[in-house]
Amino acid sequence: MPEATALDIPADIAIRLSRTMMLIRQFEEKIVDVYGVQDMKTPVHLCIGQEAIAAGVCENLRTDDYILTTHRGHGHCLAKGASPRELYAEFYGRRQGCARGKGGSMHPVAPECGVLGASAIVGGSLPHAVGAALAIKMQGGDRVAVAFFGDGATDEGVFHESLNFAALKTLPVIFVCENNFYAVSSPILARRCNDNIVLHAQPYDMPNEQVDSMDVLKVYHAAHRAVARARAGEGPTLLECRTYRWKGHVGPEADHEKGCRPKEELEDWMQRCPVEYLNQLLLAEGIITEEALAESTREIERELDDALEFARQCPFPDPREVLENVYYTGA
Amino acid sequence: MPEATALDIPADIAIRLSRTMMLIRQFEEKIVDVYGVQDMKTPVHLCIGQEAIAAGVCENLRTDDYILTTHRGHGHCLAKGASPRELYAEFYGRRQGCARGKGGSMHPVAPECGVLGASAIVGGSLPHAVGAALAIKMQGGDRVAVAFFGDGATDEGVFHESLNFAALKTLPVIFVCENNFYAVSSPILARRCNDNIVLHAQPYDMPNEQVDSMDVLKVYHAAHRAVARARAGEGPTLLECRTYRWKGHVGPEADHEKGCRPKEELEDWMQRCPVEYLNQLLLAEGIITEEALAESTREIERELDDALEFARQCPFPDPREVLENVYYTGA
Amino acid sequence: MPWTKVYLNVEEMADTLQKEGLRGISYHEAILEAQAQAMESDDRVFIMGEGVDDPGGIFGTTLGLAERFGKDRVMDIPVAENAMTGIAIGAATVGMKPVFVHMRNDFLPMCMDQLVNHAAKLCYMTGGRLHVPLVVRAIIGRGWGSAAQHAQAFHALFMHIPGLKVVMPSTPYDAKGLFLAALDDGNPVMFIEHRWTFNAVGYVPEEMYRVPLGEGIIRREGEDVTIVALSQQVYEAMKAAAILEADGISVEVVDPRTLKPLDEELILSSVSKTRRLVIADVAHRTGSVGAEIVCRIAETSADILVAPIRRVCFPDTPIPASPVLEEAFYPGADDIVEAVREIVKGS
Amino acid sequence: MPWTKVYLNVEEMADTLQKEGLRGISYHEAILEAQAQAMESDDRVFIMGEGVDDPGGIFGTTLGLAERFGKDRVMDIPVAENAMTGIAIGAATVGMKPVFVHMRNDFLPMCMDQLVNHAAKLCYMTGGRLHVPLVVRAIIGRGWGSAAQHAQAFHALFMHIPGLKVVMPSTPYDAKGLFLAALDDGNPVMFIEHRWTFNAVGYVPEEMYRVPLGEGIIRREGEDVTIVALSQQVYEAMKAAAILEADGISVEVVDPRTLKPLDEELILSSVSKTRRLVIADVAHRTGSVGAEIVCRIAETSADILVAPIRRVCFPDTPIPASPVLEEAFYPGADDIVEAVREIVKGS
Ligand SMILES: Cc1ncc(C[n+]2csc(CCOP(=O)(O)OP(=O)(O)O)c2C)c(N)n1
Ligand SMILES: Cc1ncc(C[n+]2csc(CCOP(=O)(O)OP(=O)(O)O)c2C)c(N)n1
Ligand SMILES: [Mg+2]
Ligand SMILES: [Mg+2]
Repeated sequence: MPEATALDIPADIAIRLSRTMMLIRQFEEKIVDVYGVQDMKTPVHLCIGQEAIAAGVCENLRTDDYILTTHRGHGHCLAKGASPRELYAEFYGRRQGCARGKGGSMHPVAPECGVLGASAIVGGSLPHAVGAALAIKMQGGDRVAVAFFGDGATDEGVFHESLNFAALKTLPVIFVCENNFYAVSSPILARRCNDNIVLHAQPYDMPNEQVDSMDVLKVYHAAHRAVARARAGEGPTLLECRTYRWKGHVGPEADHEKGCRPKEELEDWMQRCPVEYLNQLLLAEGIITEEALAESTREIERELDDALEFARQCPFPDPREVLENVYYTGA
Repeated sequence: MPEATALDIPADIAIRLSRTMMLIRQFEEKIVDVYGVQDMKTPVHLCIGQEAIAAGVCENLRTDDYILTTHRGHGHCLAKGASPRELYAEFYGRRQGCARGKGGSMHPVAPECGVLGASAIVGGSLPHAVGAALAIKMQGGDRVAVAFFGDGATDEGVFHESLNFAALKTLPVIFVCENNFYAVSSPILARRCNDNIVLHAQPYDMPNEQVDSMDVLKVYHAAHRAVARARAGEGPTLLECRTYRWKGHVGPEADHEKGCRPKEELEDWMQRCPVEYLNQLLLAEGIITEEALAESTREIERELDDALEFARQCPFPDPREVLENVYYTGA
Repeated sequence: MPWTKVYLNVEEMADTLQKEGLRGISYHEAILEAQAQAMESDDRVFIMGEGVDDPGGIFGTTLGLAERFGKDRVMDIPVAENAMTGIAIGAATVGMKPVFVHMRNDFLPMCMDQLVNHAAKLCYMTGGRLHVPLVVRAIIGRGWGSAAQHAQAFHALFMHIPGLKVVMPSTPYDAKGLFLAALDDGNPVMFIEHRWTFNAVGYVPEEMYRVPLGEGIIRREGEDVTIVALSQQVYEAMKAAAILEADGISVEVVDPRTLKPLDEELILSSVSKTRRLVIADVAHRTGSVGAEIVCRIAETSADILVAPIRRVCFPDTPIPASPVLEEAFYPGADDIVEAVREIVKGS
Repeated sequence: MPWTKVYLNVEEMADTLQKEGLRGISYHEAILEAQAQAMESDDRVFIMGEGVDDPGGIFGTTLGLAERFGKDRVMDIPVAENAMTGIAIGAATVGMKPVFVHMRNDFLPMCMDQLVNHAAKLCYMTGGRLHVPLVVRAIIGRGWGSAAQHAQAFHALFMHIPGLKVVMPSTPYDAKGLFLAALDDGNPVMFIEHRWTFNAVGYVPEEMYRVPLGEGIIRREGEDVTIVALSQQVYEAMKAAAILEADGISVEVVDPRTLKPLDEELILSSVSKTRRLVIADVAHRTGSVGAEIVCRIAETSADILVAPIRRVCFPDTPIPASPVLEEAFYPGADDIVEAVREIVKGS
């Protein structure tokens, strides 16, 4: 664990960041716990290790701002305010799931708090965020849209096309690349000749930052600057958030167990756990106590147990519902 | 006409460059002459004004090197050695056309001299050049592949994907962007926030040059460097060749006649005719005489008249040939 | 009824409509008017596409709109079909109503991912929490030696994709009415226009009206054979019907107008009467819309048809450039006539 | 004959093959072996795809190949399907023979432009001067709550595109033989594998052999009804046939094996005998391959069928995630049985 730097944000924000990260971590770990039973029949892409990005970015967002996410989207949804109950219910394929059981783990959605969905096609939801930002610009106001995506998505042409249009029209969108250095088991340097995603902003004269995302404060500040620019009508930003996923691409096992990467690599990164890092800092600065932290953990645990219980007790959809929602049929 | 700088290449090369540019110019002007009769039933995208790029790049290529081109491809094919007879015959839809009348003006092909075809889909042939370069690398030798494409193609994701892979695998490919500042009638700044295409090479650590392509010597030298690197196994280069097309996007009229752009803009660029520019330089340096130039013009004229005559006398394909060549059926 | 009538030429229209005091305009004017009225009456509507603000105005269908509504609402775009479609989708999910114009249908494979994997599925995979009101105008039709990449038609592909709707208006009246209905629909609608119909003329009311998606129409009644004709082939079918009438063959011409949803009932009732079917399409044969229509009939009963069916469509070859090959490639009224004669004689 | 036999389980195979001293291996092993032998015997062959060198080895179908042939010939690639397909095409035009592997067919819309506008057309639009020997392996099939974007099948789309060929092997024997034939073909071949067939077992000779494209096969002979079954549905059809036999209904199961070119003759001769047709497919209903098959029959004669046809396929909805909805969505042997009973009873 590296030396904790001084806390440079108000305590209430710091505490919220801590809580959001813990919520995400515990939400995902609960999936790890229950997944073996095989009644959560949906491919889960866990974001353990990457929590600081969702927390640090979304702390800067309002309910009326939009986010778009990917196959690895649980954390983003939670940080933006989506209901754990509806998320778990969705993963269990239940009717009260946020997508009525139609979407599963890869397609969470929560329009009530600005979560405009997720694509399981790499890069697929990136232009949607740009489109939401275009709509914002046409409709007026100072809302912003955020696209979360992985380093894999930056291989796709649609990433570049999206950046170009956002820059051209000075749209209020923040591109948040979670660079965890892998796409499935393909290391980033097998897919591109360097690992500096942030360079892609330069041809578009787009502000950009490469952010060590084991430190949520750094993410928070970078996102803060980006969101401020976007709200002020100054256009898009590309944030490259360098991070690491602890679990395998899909499912609850770790990648080294399948031989996809060295165990030491994971262990090194785990030394820099983003949740631990902030919590140690808060403890060191006397902003929270060990007891408060433990209580927080328990409280989240209770909330998530309740959510899981809720999800499992929800009814399944009626089989006939398979035919519904193919088309919108009016409000 | 700007001051002619000193000629910095051997005279024989300079004379070939002049001849190639004149061939392209006269080839295109002959189409302008005959197009009104409406018996050349194919949409022609003329490259008048842009000749220096085809000439300057292809002067560095061997017959066993490859080029890939676009809807605006006549000049590239001629510079690489394609037969004017077969090109005209193709445009007239005849059986002796280079594509047996199947392709028309937008799909010239001449495998015997390394012309691997053209795509009328913007950006479509770019990855084919990268694929040819990949094959070269696998097969061995010091051949290179060149992709010609317009500024419009750089809007497409496939451009970025192609650059990335070429850089990743250090492939012997040269990306030659003919930046004529328009895609159909859409000015470049309506499509991107700056007009420096060359910036797109930077995220891939790819050598790149922005080249004033009214001066064929500059193109020649830039291409020379790029081809040398590629042959030496040092990988790809992006050349942004700044140029201007004198004619409309398609057909023999100029764009200002349709109200697509100001007449003055064209006139300014016409002041810097690349063919004139080199010829003036050659005259000034005493490398050619007015008479030799005039004779050259007449010789090309005779060759092209012959080609046109040939094309017009070729038989049309048999209507049943419509069903042929859908599939390859063996050598 | 003037709004169902197919006029084969301007003179015929002038005669009929002027007598009745009805306004006749062309197909491209009808689309232009529909878009202008939509934008006038609804702030959420905007148009995007390569060259929509260009002096040619997409065959006249967007002429003057940029001047009238501004370039923010009539937006030229980068040549980047996939992201731009995604951008339209994103805007549509948060309250806008984009109209995306493709000068040529051939560019749609570039944005197939956003159309097939996203636009078509967002409503379903979010359990109806999002939807995508998006009209994609895609222009098809024979050019001038345009060759393999510039004259295709993909309506059969889109028909296979749940979540999309597919519309193919043949007349000016339907072009306007179906466009406005598509824009209201709240779903992604592939709106397919054939460039050879752009100068077709017909009665088009000035006010805004809708032609409901999923309702076909009988263009001409007949007894002996049904021709289901798509888009521009409606005109060819009408010509063929006139020729065949002289032979004493009575032809019913059905124009489905929308392919997805398909007016199966109308087709079935026509075919149940005539018991013979020719499909006239503007796309390749194998896997064409005609196959689906025939299959729907065959799913209903084996007793409906008394003669083999015929498809008049493109052969299964890419599109050639040479005028001689184009001539061999493209079917027309004469091919329809021949197909009808074959199955009427044969039975 | 062991090479036409469909084994419903490992035990059945073990019994039969071991007795005859024939080698039985699984579908994924057959594909692996075919690729290894192709690479061994031909320097021009190489494999590219996201994760082809990954420990999972694309359901085992590329396992060990990177170690054996090197990562230059078994090439992991960036997540950039469109350019990578174009790169395969470019390499193919100058003498290489790429095999492009897509872990999921759903990613093909990303490269639709290169497949539809380029691979399919290059031979034609260059008058045969170039051609594209390219095999695109695309894996389809039900996952585990994979939802709308991860379990689709697009064979019907590709069937509509002239210049492409479409292959859908159901057995290990055909997987190997059709793969090697596809690789020899010199044209772009969509090679579609269903993940539920990967563990199917059967006789597969060790030597290299080819199963010609365009030849279907009768998997089971019968008199009363023809089931044309695609890919994994061949297994369901065989199960259904066994069940129906008990009812005294004699079922003929036809496996077309390739869709483009389609063995129309084989299907026609079977249907001419049984005069009843059910099509079992692994894709959405509207615009499906079944429609084309029915249409080909209807083009031949109106007298062949004596009962309505049935399509057993996906409904026209995107694919849902919930297990309950998946269960309702996916058809199986029971649905085939029901469909057959309907049209046998009804006539
Ligand atoms: C277009 C497309 N190609 C391939 C895939 C298969 N795939 C699923 S996730 C993934 C890797 C994504 O990597 P990245 O974007 O870095 O996100 P991460 O999983 O690392 O968070 C791939 C290749 C896909 N879903 N979509
Ligand atoms: C994918 C695609 N989108 C749109 C078009 C229509 N189109 C034809 S040429 C062209 C502009 C190309 O501009 P550029 O690449 O700069 O080449 P230039 O014509 O200027 O030489 C466009 C948009 C197309 N052919 N393909
Ligand atoms: Mg990643
Ligand atoms: Mg240009």
